[in-house]
Amino acid sequence: MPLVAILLGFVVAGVAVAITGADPIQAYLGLFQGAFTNKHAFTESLIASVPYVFLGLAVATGFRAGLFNIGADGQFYLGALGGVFVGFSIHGLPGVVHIPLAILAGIACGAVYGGLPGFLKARFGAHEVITTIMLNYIAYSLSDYLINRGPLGDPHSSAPKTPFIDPSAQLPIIFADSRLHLGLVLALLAVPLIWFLIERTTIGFRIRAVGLNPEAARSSGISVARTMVLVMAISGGLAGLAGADEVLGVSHFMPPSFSIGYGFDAIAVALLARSNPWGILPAAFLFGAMRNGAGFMQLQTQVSADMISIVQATVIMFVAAPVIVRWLLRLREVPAESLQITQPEGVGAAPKT
Amino acid sequence: MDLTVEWGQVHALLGENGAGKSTLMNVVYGLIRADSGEMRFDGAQVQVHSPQDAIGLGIGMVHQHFMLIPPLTVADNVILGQETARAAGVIDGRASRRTVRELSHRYGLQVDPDARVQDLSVGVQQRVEILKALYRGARLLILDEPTSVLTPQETEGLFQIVRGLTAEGSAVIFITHKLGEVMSVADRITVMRRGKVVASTTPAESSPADLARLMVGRPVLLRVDKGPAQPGLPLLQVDELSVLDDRRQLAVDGLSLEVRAGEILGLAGVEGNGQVELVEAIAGLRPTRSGRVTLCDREVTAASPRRRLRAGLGHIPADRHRMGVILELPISDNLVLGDFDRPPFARGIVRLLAQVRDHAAQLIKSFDVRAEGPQQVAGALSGGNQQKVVVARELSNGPRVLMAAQPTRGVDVGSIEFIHRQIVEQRDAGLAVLLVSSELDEVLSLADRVAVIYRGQIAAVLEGDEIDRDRIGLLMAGAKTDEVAATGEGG
Amino acid sequence: GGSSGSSTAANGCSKTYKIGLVTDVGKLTDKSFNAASWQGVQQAASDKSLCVTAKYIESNQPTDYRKNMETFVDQSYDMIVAVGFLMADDTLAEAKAHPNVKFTIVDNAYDAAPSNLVGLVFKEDQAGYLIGALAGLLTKTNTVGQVLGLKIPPVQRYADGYLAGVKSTNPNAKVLTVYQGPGDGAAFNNPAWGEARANDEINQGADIVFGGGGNTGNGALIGALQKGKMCIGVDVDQYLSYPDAAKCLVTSAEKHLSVAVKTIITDAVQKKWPAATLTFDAKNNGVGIAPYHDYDSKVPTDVKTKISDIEKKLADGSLQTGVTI
Amino acid sequence: MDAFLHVLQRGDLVNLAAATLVASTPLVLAALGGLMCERSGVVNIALEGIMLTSAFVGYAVAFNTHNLTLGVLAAVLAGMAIAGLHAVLSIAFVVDQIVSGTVINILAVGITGVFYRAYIQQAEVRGPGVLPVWKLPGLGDIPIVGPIFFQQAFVTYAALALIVVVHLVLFRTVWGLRTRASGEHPRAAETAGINVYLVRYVNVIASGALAGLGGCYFSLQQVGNFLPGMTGGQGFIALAAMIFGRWTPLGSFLASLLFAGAGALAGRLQIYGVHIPYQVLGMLPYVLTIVVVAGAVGRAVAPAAVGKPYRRS
Ligand SMILES: Nc1ncnc2c1ncn2[C@@H]1O[C@H](COP(=O)(O)OP(=O)(O)OP(=O)(O)O)[C@@H](O)[C@H]1O
Ligand SMILES: Nc1ncnc2c1ncn2[C@@H]1O[C@H](COP(=O)(O)OP(=O)(O)OP(=O)(O)O)[C@@H](O)[C@H]1O
Ligand SMILES: [Mg+2]
Ligand SMILES: [Mg+2]
Repeated sequence: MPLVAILLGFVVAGVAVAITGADPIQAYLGLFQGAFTNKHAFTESLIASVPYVFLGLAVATGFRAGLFNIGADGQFYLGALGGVFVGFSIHGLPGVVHIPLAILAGIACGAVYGGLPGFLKARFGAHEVITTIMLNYIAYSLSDYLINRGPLGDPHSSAPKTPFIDPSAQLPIIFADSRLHLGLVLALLAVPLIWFLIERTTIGFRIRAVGLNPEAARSSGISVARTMVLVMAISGGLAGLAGADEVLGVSHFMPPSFSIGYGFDAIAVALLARSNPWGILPAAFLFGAMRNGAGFMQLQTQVSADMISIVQATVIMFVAAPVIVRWLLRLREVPAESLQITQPEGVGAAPKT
Repeated sequence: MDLTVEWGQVHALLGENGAGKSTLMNVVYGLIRADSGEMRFDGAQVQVHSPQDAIGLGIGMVHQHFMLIPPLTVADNVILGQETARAAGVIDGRASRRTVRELSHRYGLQVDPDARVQDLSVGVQQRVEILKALYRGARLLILDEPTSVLTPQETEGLFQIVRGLTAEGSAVIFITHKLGEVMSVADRITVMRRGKVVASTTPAESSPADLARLMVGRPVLLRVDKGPAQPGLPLLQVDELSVLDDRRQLAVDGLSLEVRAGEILGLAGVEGNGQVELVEAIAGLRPTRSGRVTLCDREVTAASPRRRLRAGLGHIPADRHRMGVILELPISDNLVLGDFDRPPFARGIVRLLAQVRDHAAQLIKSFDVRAEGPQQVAGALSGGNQQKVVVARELSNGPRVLMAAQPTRGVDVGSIEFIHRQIVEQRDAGLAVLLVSSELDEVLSLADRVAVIYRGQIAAVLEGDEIDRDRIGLLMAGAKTDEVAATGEGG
Repeated sequence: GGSSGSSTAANGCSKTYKIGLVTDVGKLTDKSFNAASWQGVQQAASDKSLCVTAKYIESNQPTDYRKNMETFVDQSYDMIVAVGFLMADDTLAEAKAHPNVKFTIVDNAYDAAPSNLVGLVFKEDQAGYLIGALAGLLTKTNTVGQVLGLKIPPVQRYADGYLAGVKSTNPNAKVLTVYQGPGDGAAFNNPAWGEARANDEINQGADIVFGGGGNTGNGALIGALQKGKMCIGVDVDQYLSYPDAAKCLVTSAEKHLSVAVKTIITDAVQKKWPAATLTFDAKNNGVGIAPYHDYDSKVPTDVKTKISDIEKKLADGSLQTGVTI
Repeated sequence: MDAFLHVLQRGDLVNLAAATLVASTPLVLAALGGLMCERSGVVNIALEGIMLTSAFVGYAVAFNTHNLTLGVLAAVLAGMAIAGLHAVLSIAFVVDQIVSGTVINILAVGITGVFYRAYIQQAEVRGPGVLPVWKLPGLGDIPIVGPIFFQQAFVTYAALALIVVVHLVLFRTVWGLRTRASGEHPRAAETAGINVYLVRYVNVIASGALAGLGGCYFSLQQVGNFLPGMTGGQGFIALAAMIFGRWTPLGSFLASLLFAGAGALAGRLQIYGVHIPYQVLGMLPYVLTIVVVAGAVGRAVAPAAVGKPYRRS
């Protein structure tokens, strides 16, 4: 079924491309080559998928508790700042110490920055949709302040950037002659870990119970407030991990405009995966591969990279509403089935604490 | 199945939970499409595809779960869908208020048109529901479990309204689990089981015991069989407790009570006299303003719900959909909501799901929960079975104090019998039981002592021979203890 | 990832020289230095004698820079144009990794770079100085404003040069300055913000507004236009590139990006690859001031004379702007 | 503190207020749209995408016809069309409303990006210009009030008028009552004989019209140009304003003023030459919002059924 959805997504986007006068077949050929068959293409697709895995998990975890974390972008920035700071300011550590330390710093920064809206909601009832959006903007300004010739700026450069991290903090390359770094392994580990956390641990049970029925959870002794802070911290920690991972594995320093809306793509990844940790893997790979392939596609065909957004949107639509697919393909009338992914209620619902 | 209702009659519809009573009525009202069969109204065959069709025919329905919109005013709720409007669709507020006032005057249904529904007691909300139906010109009124939330006085008031309506020639379909009401108000009785009519009779031709047997398919004990209480030490003490409600008004006002091991204290009272707030405060779900709560000799006034749970408090909440079960989770998870993070259900942070399932299988069996298995989601169960899940969970926690709020609301006679027996067994095993119920019959048949709550205070605590239906009814209505005592002696 | 496009070489070339351009996150839609750099590449491509074909890839995020350059390297491109000093470190790394490919970067100079990498830098402060001097002479309210993009060195050079220029011709004039912050919408791409700030400056008495920052700056031009004030464009002659603002546009501070890019491409093709950073300033016509167009008749002749005088002095080195960024 | 004195000394408050009102225009319109939609029970996080699409379509039409009125009209229609997609997805196909909104936000980026590059980017000719400022005769000359309220362009006037209109519709008319009923308790509304689907469809599409008008503020009133991503997250801020304003038109207006005003103030403080890093000034509006949302305002209560798909049995 998801495959049919993806196929249909490409068809719809192809029509849009054809309207502009370009050849969609050529475009998709370019996209495919750029994502898979060119030199480095596949490893680059994997590299591009890694942050989506962490960020998708971050947003999905929030959804499971009924919280809508639109702030993954800001938490990503904070995680990158934490990771890069430990990466360049501490010297002389062996990699096995330096790397975990830098990653933990990233997770910690993201967790604190994500936990804050959780706390504000639990304590004051401040809606997380408002606070996380605001915290995104604050994170952009904060990181610019820090790296644009600020405390974390590179003293030897006039550019707004941080110094390079020490080689001991760089994530090792795991595939010769590529940029593919240890972050992929971390991402592959994070998925079962988060799945286990949510489905098999008491913490996950608390999260799900609060997400499904906060009042019942509370009356049977679960602290809704604590769970909200916790789940937002976990969510923020994952987003922070994504940021640290990008700094330590790919860029090795932090430039300005470090993320262009990663946090919003993360929402899409989480939705595509229906908030299921295992679903995050293919969803993140789809996003990573398309993003990676888009460059080559347009080098070949002049079609705008924004075309992949049309593909992504339609794929999400068809995955979220299998009914539409069946309806389009005239596969027998089926009763409308609703799939509440962002359980239990969407944005704008009354905060319950 | 067939059902015929005549004008000028009250037709009672009986059946156990999930028998299909509400479903059938929803078909009549056009909310659900029937798979087959036909409907005749005034002799003519009719098609009812939507509530609009039903309203057009003169069918009105008061749903089991009220179909009112809490933040709107009474007038808005009544006129909704049939508004009188001036130009440009602007509602004529004055006209609609006047209409509501006239209607309520004519049928003796006192309500303030400008009050917000969310601020009204359930009894008054029900009046609004009936007004809604009458405003739409209903001649056939369907009342789905209308008395489950009413006090005896309110119930009597409702019956008068019902009789008034039938006297004018209207028909009323009356769904209930309370056999006494059926006997007193119904002209005809239809009993359903599993979607089929199993009997059609009249109050004169049958008895409550007959009806109960027809509903459940086996003889039912309508009275609770229990021996005298053997009270021990007080396990739950409430001293001078004051609690605010959601509107920040004083709802519990310096209330004190104590429940001893091995006894059932029944807390009787009209809904809205602070029971909800009291229960929530004892459970730790609502902050207290002053006073103390002591649980098994431990002060827990400021303790979290969790600490109280651990201290030995079991709590059957009044609103099971909201607070009792998580409808989307499997029965097995619902049965360990309070214990999921403790051995034997967890080791460290890892849940031991096999244990959870075994535990569930066992409770499903011992509490006779009608379910496909432990992994079925709670939302798929009928209301009575959901309630059994809650009861099973709260009793299996090993509590020393059980606080049961409206434990059998909306539950059929078979399940009521079962739940009542459980509560008595727990008492006999030495639990202190606080039974909060607006169902006077329930209090009378279960409680060893009865405390009557009125305006957030205990009006009186009655024991032994003092426990008397009329006396409690009067106390619930706000009569002073001495007046009641006088009446009692006089009567 | 990113989008890309191409220009093709003329027929009849025995061997074509393949040029790839990688934008920073500003993309070609910035109507500013990414667009102008690409224009330079296109000009080289349309010069039939050079036998150049060119394509571009736009970067979505900083971590794409190296990957996008690699894509060109993998496709055996001869030369890669990196746009923007944000790409400095990545371009350096790529140049070291691929000594056989020529690299050039707009807006960055290296202390030490391999021989296949050449930076192109501009003395924006000189252009800023010129328009500042002009603004200082033209203002009637003794207050002039500037609305800038992100505070990065090239922008800051414009801004500081502008300030110095104003002070040189009108020491008492007040200069109102505002930079776009990272929280103020898309960098260099938030015209609504730029317009609002131009309005603020005008409300504070400014009667000339310099819009220096891509589309954000363009918004400032519109703001000045609507309030009937004068405006000054940036980078290219905006009278031509942004006709919407023509009515208020006195002139533009020019930075001849396309000239610079075409120059380095020509050098590469003709095997005259330079040894060190190319600096473009008033002396080599790398920066300057655009024609007055509609304002030609409104700018007094003595003002024009003064400005061209300053231009000459900047060109021959007898006048310094005092900006050291 | 210094900075605030600055503002007072310069008698700049009127200008600040006028700038605030202008900047609040798209927020107000999108928030009004959002609340119409959510009051009927459908979450609308697609405001951003609707505005972006409308900004584009409005500009494209104005650009090709050289007629700003047609541009505005097209923007409104485009908003309705794309909101119609949200309606079909979330009402007919019962797609999770957050998913549907996200789909539209991403789709808007894709469509506007692709078509902008294909048709408009290359054209370096004169654009259609911007909507003119109409100084209302008489009213515009009143001191203080005039410059703030009566020297504006069309979209801002429309926004001001629509605050009142939406308020009246929502709280005084049959339609508003039915809308609120559908958002609070759709089943109850249905039993009262209301066609909940119809109510929701119309409101979602109306929200598209409102947000669409907000979208053309960017391209036709403010800038006279379209740029990819030019709405810059204002749709999300509008969502925040709607929640902060407790789903009421007046509240949303005030919240929008707060956001816009804080932004305008931050820009101004830089112009005054206040010696605070500009990044810190840039944080000001957002920090302020969090403080207000967490502090004084307390819990917002959403329409009870918002976000929950409704199905007839
Ligand atoms: N549309 C439906 N599809 C599937 N099952 C349904 C549907 N509607 C109702 N049911 C189920 O059919 C059963 C009959 O429900 P109904 O509400 O009519 O029972 P009831 O007799 O009113 O019970 P109670 O006494 O508890 O009110 C219930 O188990 C209910 O969950
Ligand atoms: N508020 C609700 N939210 C979700 N599901 C509900 C709700 N109310 C009822 N249901 C579902 O409807 C089905 C049966 O409802 P029914 O009306 O028969 O309950 P009931 O036995 O009458 O219980 P009660 O009278 O206490 O509500 C159950 O599957 C139940 O989960
Ligand atoms: Mg029922
Ligand atoms: Mg029932």
